[in-house]
Amino acid sequence: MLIDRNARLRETRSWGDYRLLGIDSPSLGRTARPGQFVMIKAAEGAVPLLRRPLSVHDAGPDGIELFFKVAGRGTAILAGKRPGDPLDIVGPLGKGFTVSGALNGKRVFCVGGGRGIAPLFFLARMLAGAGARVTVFYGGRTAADIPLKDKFEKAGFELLCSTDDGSHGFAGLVTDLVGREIGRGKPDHLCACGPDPMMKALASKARESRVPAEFSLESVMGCGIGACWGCVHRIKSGGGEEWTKICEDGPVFPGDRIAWTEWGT
Amino acid sequence: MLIDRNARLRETRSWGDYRLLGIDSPSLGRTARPGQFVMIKAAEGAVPLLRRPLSVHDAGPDGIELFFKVAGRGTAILAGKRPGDPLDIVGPLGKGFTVSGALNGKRVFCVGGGRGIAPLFFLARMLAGAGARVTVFYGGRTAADIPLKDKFEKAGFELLCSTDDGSHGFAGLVTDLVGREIGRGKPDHLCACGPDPMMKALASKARESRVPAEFSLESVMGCGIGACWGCVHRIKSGGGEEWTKICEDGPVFPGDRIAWTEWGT
Amino acid sequence: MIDLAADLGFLKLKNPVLAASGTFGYGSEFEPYFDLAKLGGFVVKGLYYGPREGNRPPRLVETTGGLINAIGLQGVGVQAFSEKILPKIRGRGTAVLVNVCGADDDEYVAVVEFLDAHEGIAAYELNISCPNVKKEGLCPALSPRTTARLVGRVKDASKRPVIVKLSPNVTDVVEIARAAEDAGADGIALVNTFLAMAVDLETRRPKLANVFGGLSGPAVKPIALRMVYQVASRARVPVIGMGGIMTGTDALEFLVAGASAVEVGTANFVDPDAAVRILREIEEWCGAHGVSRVRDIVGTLEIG
Amino acid sequence: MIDLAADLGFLKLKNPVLAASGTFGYGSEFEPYFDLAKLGGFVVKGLYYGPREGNRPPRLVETTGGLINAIGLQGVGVQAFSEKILPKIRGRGTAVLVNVCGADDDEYVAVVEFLDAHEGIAAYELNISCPNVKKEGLCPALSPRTTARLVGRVKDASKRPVIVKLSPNVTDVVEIARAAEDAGADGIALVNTFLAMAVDLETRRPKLANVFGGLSGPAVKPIALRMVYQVASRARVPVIGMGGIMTGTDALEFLVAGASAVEVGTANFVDPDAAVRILREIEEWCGAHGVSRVRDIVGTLEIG
Ligand SMILES: Cc1cc2nc3c(=O)[nH]c(=O)nc-3n(C[C@H](O)[C@H](O)[C@H](O)COP(=O)(O)OP(=O)(O)OC[C@H]3O[C@@H](n4cnc5c(N)ncnc54)[C@H](O)[C@@H]3O)c2cc1C
Ligand SMILES: Cc1cc2nc3c(=O)[nH]c(=O)nc-3n(C[C@H](O)[C@H](O)[C@H](O)COP(=O)(O)OP(=O)(O)OC[C@H]3O[C@@H](n4cnc5c(N)ncnc54)[C@H](O)[C@@H]3O)c2cc1C
Ligand SMILES: Cc1cc2nc3c(=O)[nH]c(=O)nc-3n(C[C@H](O)[C@H](O)[C@H](O)COP(=O)(O)O)c2cc1C
Ligand SMILES: Cc1cc2nc3c(=O)[nH]c(=O)nc-3n(C[C@H](O)[C@H](O)[C@H](O)COP(=O)(O)O)c2cc1C
Ligand code: FES
Ligand code: FES
Repeated sequence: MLIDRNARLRETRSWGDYRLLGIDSPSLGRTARPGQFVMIKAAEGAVPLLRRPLSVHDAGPDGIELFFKVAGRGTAILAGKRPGDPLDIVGPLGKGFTVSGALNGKRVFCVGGGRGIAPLFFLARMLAGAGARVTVFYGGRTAADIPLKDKFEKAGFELLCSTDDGSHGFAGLVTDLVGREIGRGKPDHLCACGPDPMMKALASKARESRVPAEFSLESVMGCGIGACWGCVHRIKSGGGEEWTKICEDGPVFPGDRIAWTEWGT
Repeated sequence: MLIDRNARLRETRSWGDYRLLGIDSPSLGRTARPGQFVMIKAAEGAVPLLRRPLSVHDAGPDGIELFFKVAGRGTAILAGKRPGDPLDIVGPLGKGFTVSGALNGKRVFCVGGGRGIAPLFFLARMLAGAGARVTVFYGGRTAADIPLKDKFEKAGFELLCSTDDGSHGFAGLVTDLVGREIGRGKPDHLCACGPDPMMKALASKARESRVPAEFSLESVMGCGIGACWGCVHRIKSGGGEEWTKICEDGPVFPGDRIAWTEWGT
Repeated sequence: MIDLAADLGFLKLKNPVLAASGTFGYGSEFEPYFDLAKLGGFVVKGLYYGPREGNRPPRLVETTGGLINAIGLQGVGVQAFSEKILPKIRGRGTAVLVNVCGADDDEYVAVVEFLDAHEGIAAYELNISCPNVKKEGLCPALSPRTTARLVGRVKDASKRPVIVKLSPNVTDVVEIARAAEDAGADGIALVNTFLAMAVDLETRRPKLANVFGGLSGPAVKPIALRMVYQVASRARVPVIGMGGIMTGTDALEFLVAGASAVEVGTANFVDPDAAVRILREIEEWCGAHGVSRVRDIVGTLEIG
Repeated sequence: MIDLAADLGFLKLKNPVLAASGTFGYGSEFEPYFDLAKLGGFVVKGLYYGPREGNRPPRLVETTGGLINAIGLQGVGVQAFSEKILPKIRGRGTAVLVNVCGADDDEYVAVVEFLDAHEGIAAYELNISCPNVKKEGLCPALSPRTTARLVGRVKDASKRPVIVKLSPNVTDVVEIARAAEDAGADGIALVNTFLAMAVDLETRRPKLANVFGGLSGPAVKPIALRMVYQVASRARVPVIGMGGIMTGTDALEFLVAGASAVEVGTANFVDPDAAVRILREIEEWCGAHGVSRVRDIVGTLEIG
């Protein structure tokens, strides 16, 4: 089932502008893969008109979790939902991160910046399940921007945090923290989601150290299902580059397929 | 204070599609007069864009009551509000019914059809306070459409109900019931609010029996404050007739000023 | 302290926020809600020479994010206006503009000549673009030829500055603006409402007695903003922008796109104090962004 | 059982609901959501002769009740379309229409001639009205002359029926429709998107890389409905109406206003199954109102 109009908000947790929603939706929970996303209607009617894309933060047989930061009207409305409220969700959508038996015993870095941490909990869990040795990097501006650190710790992941202002963990950019750790020992694989500059910097670090890397991209999405051509990034394919729909071919791409120069800052 | 953005829903009662809202708003409660209305914003933002006009159902030092029937999107949203929710209200607006010492000891018929009963509770209360002997006529399609009958009875008003299907009270149109009562004894004054056909029929009954009558008119309202010229009815003035803003010069007009033929069915 | 003044050349305004014609009554309707002196100015309802009946109701339909009106320019005419209304609204510390209407060129001229004899009007806004009075929205602003002819005649007659209010219901609004400018317009205001329609499915009849009406409100903002940018980036005369302005951000977007001032229309219906709220929001934004003179942001949109 | 069939003369549709070009991908994107055979038909994304890059992102901005897009007609071109896509979508029990684009008249003709050699296309929809490809929205549909010339050439070349899709960004849409009709158009579709713009106040730059884009969605419905009524009440050929259709009621309003069929656009983004929901709502309404054949309500609007 790809449209769940009977999803229901089970519980919410909030930290400042950040929200975690636990949602009852067996159909989504059973089919979602790490790095996939859903399109959720914030409110009935025409304002906001479009659904909003949110990564699957975790999934299980009963439903999914979403984790987001309030960025504008849509997410603000979602943040105001109460347990029991019905939710109208399309998904799971897109192609997620690689999780395969081939990573058994391998070291994988999962790097999240700000709200970009969202897909990495599910990912880390599935990677660990596949036998990978996962290190989670979690960067934020201040300690208030890394609200999920307890959740990752409680789940038993090796977690390295950074804050720009040094209020928690490593003082500086998460990319520098990752750089330091790569220096100490190269991982076999790297997965990241976060602001474009962060991912761009990580991509070049990964390239330099020849670490295969995957990145989850963002874009304003009209439909999430490949119908509008609104969500394109510049992606390499067959020698050339083209505007590629990230909702369909992504949002996760190998670092070497993303034409970083054409995009972001 | 003419805009109360700090009004707050105190309590709601509901009967099917009908709602009674008790609203904390001392500024509105203290200044409202019977037959006046408020303009209420059903939801923040652009849908629905305009405020909705609702009559003051009752008023006191702490606030006002509104009584309405769900008719479309705006009233549906209002019907879903919960106690404690903030309300954004402009009012009181317009010119209400005549309530004066001159009616002391006089017999006044207050006739409400369907949701048109809304302004008549406050009116009946104030008329009674001015010493008038009030009879309330309350008509609806079925017994379910006269939910306020207990409220009027408990408040001690003489109440005559009619239902089109005879499920409660007089079987037939409220206009026929009023006609019968006029036959039994002419009142000194008549006030009415309801669907156009009802008011038109009452107006001609009142004219025939030379009972001074006042009618509260309805119209789609853009602003409620006289700025848009959207809410006009055909009203006689100085020998002629013109499109008159009912939000400013009404919504209550003497029956002999309303050009019924130009309006409604 | 932010310097809010707006400069139209022919007219200095204390700030760039005006209330739009037809949405602000004759001004006094709003006195219970705020001091009119707070506004840059306001444009009174469209005025013909004589009193006008207006259209039959229903005159209004709400749509998604918009309002269709077919008021049909009901109004009191110049005589009653100058005797009963003008004395109450002039000299109140805010610019009064009159929205001038006419069934033909001569009537426009007659309105202006009549009003020229009365004090307290800062400028005329020539309403050549109302879609609700003639069949299917016909109005002078649909063609550069009729625009130029009418503007020329009114300019010759008028002692006061003439702002020409354009219609959005055209293929090339720049061409019409140019015609107005070449014919001597002192300023250009846009947009008037968009010719629109609503159908009542149950009765299978138009929802407006007039069949057609003019759409306004936030729904039309993106089209209005585009037109204001197109005209302002080429016009020699100042431009007053409007269409769906509900917030300070909306207003600032029009200024950035090139409008020297803005008019607030439909928003006045939603919130009687919308215009002063919008002004306050502009001021706050300027304060938070280190803009000390609002007029410095006019036309600062960077392209490419 | 309601008879849902729609009759365009040159084309019978099982029902009057089509999916609009550019909002329905190449069709297959929607197969996970419903059986394409449920639709009256769908119009594939605009196709140039060769593959097309499209515009730089950002390509989308949401507005109040609307969406501005500046995709710039990214597409695979006729060769890849006929080889990789058409075989997957033809013969699926629903009419496939191709939205034909061109940088000049010759390219339109080339697209049609190429596609004429391939099976499985019910008709062409000539997109002469996309506002996102040339400077400031220029397109053939802005003038009766260019419309007539292009339509004439394509009709001469085409073996299939040609529906001409008009732009709403014109003063007189009836004049353009007439030009298309006189040049041989088999049907008229309207409206394409409204030329619009959005400004990012913080950066003082346009929100779309292309500066201008096309507005669609419920915000524009009242203007679109007006234009469809104006054209349909005069046209000799059938009209396909669109612009902001989100519900069965919206669709029925367009039919009542004179459209023989409707296209659902932006709604497909909001709900992947919007088109079939709209169809179901049409059917339910007809059932509840004793309308046994949907086509009987086409053009039944009563005026006056
Ligand atoms: C595949 C995907 C997965 C995502 N997952 C998450 C997630 O798990 N948690 C989370 O917090 N956020 C996530 N986002 C971003 C999230 O979709 C946006 O923050 C949200 O759509 C903003 O909607 P709004 O109505 O609150 O803000 P708006 O008022 O629409 O916009 C606020 C600001 O956000 C920008 N914006 C709008 N939509 C997007 C978008 N789709 N992507 C990036 N910027 C946008 C706008 O340009 C504007 O600057 C994801 C985005 C994508 C594409
Ligand atoms: C002065 C005044 C006082 C009123 N007092 C009350 C009251 O106390 N209780 C009550 O139940 N209703 C009252 N009404 C009617 C009430 O305003 C409408 O029912 C309401 O605005 C409908 O809004 P909506 O969004 O729910 O419906 P919409 O979706 O806007 O409309 C539903 C239907 O109602 C019609 N309608 C819309 N606005 C009005 C309007 N202002 N008047 C009449 N019909 C309208 C529409 O044309 C449509 O057919 C009053 C109206 C006026 C003018
Ligand atoms: C009810 C109503 C009446 C209007 N009357 C006039 C008028 O008399 N003269 C005029 O030039 N414009 C008139 N307009 C147009 C507005 O002045 C303004 O151009 C338009 O509404 C767009 O701005 P908005 O979206 O902020 O409302 C009217 C608009 C509305 C909604
Ligand atoms: C993202 C997007 C892409 C579009 N692409 C095309 C196109 O390729 N060809 C075309 O003729 N119309 C295109 N349109 C216009 C739609 O087909 C339709 O005419 C318009 O969106 C109005 O309908 P709506 O309001 O239901 O969306 C596009 C619209 C959108 C929103
Ligand atoms: S969001 Fe529509 S194609 Fe990707
Ligand atoms: S509702 Fe606007 S003038 Fe009466």
